[in-house]
Amino acid sequence: MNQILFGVIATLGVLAALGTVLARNLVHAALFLVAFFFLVACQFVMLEAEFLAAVQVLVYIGAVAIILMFGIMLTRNIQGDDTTTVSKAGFISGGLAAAGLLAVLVFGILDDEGRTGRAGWRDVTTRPAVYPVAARASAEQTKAVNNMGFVVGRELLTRYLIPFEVAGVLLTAALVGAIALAVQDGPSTDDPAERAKKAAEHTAAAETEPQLTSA
Amino acid sequence: MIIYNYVFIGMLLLGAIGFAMAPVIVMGILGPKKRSKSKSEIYECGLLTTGETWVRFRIQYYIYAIMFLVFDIETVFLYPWAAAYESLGLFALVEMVIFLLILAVGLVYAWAKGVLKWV
Amino acid sequence: MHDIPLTWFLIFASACFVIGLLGVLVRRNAIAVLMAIEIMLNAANINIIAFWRYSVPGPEESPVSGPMLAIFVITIAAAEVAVGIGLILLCYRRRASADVDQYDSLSG
Amino acid sequence: MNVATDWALPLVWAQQSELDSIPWLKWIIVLAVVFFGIFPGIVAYMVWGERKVAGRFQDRIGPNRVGPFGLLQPIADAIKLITKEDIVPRTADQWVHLLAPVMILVSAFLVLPVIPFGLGLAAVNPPSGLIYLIAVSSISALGIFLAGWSSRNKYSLLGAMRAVAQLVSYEVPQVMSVIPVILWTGSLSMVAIFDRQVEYGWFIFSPPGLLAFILLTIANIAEVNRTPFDLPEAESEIIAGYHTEYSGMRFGLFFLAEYLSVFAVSCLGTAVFLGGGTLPWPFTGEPVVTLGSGQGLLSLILVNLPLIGIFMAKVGLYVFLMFWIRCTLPRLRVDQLMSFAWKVMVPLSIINVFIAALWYEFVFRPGRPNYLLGWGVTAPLVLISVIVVLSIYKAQMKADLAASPTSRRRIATAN
Repeated sequence: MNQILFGVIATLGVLAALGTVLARNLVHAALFLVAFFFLVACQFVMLEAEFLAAVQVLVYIGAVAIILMFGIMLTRNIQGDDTTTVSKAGFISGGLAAAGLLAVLVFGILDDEGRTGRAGWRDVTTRPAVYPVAARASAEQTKAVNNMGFVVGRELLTRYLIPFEVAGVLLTAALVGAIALAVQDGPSTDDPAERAKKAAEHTAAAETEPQLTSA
Repeated sequence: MIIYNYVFIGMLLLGAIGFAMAPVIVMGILGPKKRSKSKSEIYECGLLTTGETWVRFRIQYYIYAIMFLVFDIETVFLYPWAAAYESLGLFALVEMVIFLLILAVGLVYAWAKGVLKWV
Repeated sequence: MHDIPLTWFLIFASACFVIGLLGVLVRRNAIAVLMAIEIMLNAANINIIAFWRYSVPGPEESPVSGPMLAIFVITIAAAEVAVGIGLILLCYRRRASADVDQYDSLSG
Repeated sequence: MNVATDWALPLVWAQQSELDSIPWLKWIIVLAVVFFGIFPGIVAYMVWGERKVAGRFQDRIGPNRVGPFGLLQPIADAIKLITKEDIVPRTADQWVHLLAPVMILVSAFLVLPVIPFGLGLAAVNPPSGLIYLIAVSSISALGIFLAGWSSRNKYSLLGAMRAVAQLVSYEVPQVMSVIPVILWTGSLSMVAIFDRQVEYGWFIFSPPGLLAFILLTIANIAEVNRTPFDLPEAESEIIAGYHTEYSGMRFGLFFLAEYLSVFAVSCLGTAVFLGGGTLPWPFTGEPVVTLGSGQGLLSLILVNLPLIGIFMAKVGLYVFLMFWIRCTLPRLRVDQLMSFAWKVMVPLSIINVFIAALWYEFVFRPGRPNYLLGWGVTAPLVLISVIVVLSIYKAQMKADLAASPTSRRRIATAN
């Protein structure tokens, strides 16, 4: 049951990832990416990190996907333009490089011996139990799996305090940076002279601007 | 196992997809099929649409999306903090005030820069 | 009832990582490249969580080290997308193209 | 403290059962009867109710031809929608065009299983229930965008972009306004939130709780695109917004999804702030605990029948409030809408989190419940912050209007 579920999710996940990379239309690629995010969230659930699965859906599908869509809309790739094509030679060489890396990774994973005192990866076939009945279960880990939100909050403000505050600084920097980049011209994009200049750059664009007031 | 709950949610997901698709399929079978060229045109209050769909979008859309992203991640930090507040006490409150003050800088910057204004 | 072997997760993650790499290598559109990078970061996250769940933390270690790392990765990935799209929009405004091959004014 | 774990729960399944022991039959029956039978039925009669209510507000009668009091109207509507011609624009993206409404409807459905309708009457109880809830409800923004994009219609795309901008702006206060509840409960589980309210009374009965409830309600109305926040489908400006190109049952899916999300956000508001199915203070704790403490099926039915009834009555009132607002207020302008979200709702909900922490210190911190001090400190704080934020906002709006005399013209052409 577990293994079948994993197989289904993993197959769909790989297909969605391939779809993201190969889809010509950028919005379709983004849609495949959303599917991939969702399947990664499913994998998190399979790994019993359901808090993280919810965070994954919230941040990636709820926010990152929206930003990507807006980015696509703002760069005028409504129906996918010519920059989305892939040259054949580039595809073959890139594919070869990727396949080589995959071979190395799979070989490495299956051949891992494990550090001293630990089992190799290929020998780890069951996860440590977190049920109270299991002798091996550590109380902390049980709690971490069963109420991850709580434990994450506790750790965030004790052990991971500095990373937490730095993450705040990073987010602020990203926000300020993104705004500074995007509105570089300031609000002046709205004055008519600037608009005319822009319109000259995108002649086709100017023609298609809809007359909203007449609708 | 935590997956146990999510099997139900997965079933609900599949069921909801089926629930949504079924009437559309039924409509395809039951409904009249009188195709015509003008019927499958894009609707624009009777006028034929000109040019492509692309419209010059305002950069504000992107700004709002960015702000949303930042505050969404802030929630990801705030929710666990709130859940664990009971066992953390005032120190955690002070830390969260600092965190939110840092983030408020971004909001204030956006406000001061005038990008929150929709014009 | 058999549990899933650890290597399955690792191989799935590496497959996704490699697909992301392929995307970074072959796509020319900047936004498509950004999406491929997101795939790679997500693959890394799966690995992190798999290792976390399949090992027992020591008495001095944090019980949620894996999820914490994953949350920070998600944070950084999101910040990266925000700034990345901002940069792409800026370049697009300058060159009217989102093709990464054209952003070559720094190459000698 | 956690009442629910001690009781025999009919619908919250044990956390740590193995996957091999899934009661497939029971789950399928619950899904078919409750999720795809009762909930859509409720939604259908909500539409009827809204038409009746709106009729009264507008001095009409409302539907009264089909059946007694027009009670069969929803069925007639469904038959009408389902026998229409299936029209998809020639240039549209066929698959995405179908996927978009399905996505929105799925997002509305997925919110419901974590709602505790009664004692142990939540379909599932994941430990991160609340964050799960906001996560799945945020999927609908993507569906709306796809609906607009796949139609290849300028007005659809415009409506979709507007809708998404609005949804993401109001999602921030929506998400942040429930943080006080998490803070007071100490858990992300919806069932735990309900139990806490059984124990301590409704969360709305505190200054930060009241403010959070108001913020949540405003954000909820905006999240489900209802007047006065229905700009995405402003028919006078952009035809019908993102669902311009949808007809027949495809449009019916949007319709169903909208009302299902109205129902879902009403359930959220009720479960999180209005104490679920409990009566106000003197009847909250002891009677429920006494009635529910029996182990038998009978006592569970006895305690749950009134709980569900009261829950549904509250949801009905909440929904009626939304209808009322819809019938009374005109549509906002897009600039008012956005700046209201970012300049009023977001700052207020952030401040409210800290006021809620103070309330926790005074009232919930084990050992010293001091309601008098709690009200004395937090009520003025809430009042002051609301007044300050609103006056800053008003001053800002005035300054903006004075600074640009052309702003009204620009708004008309802004996209």
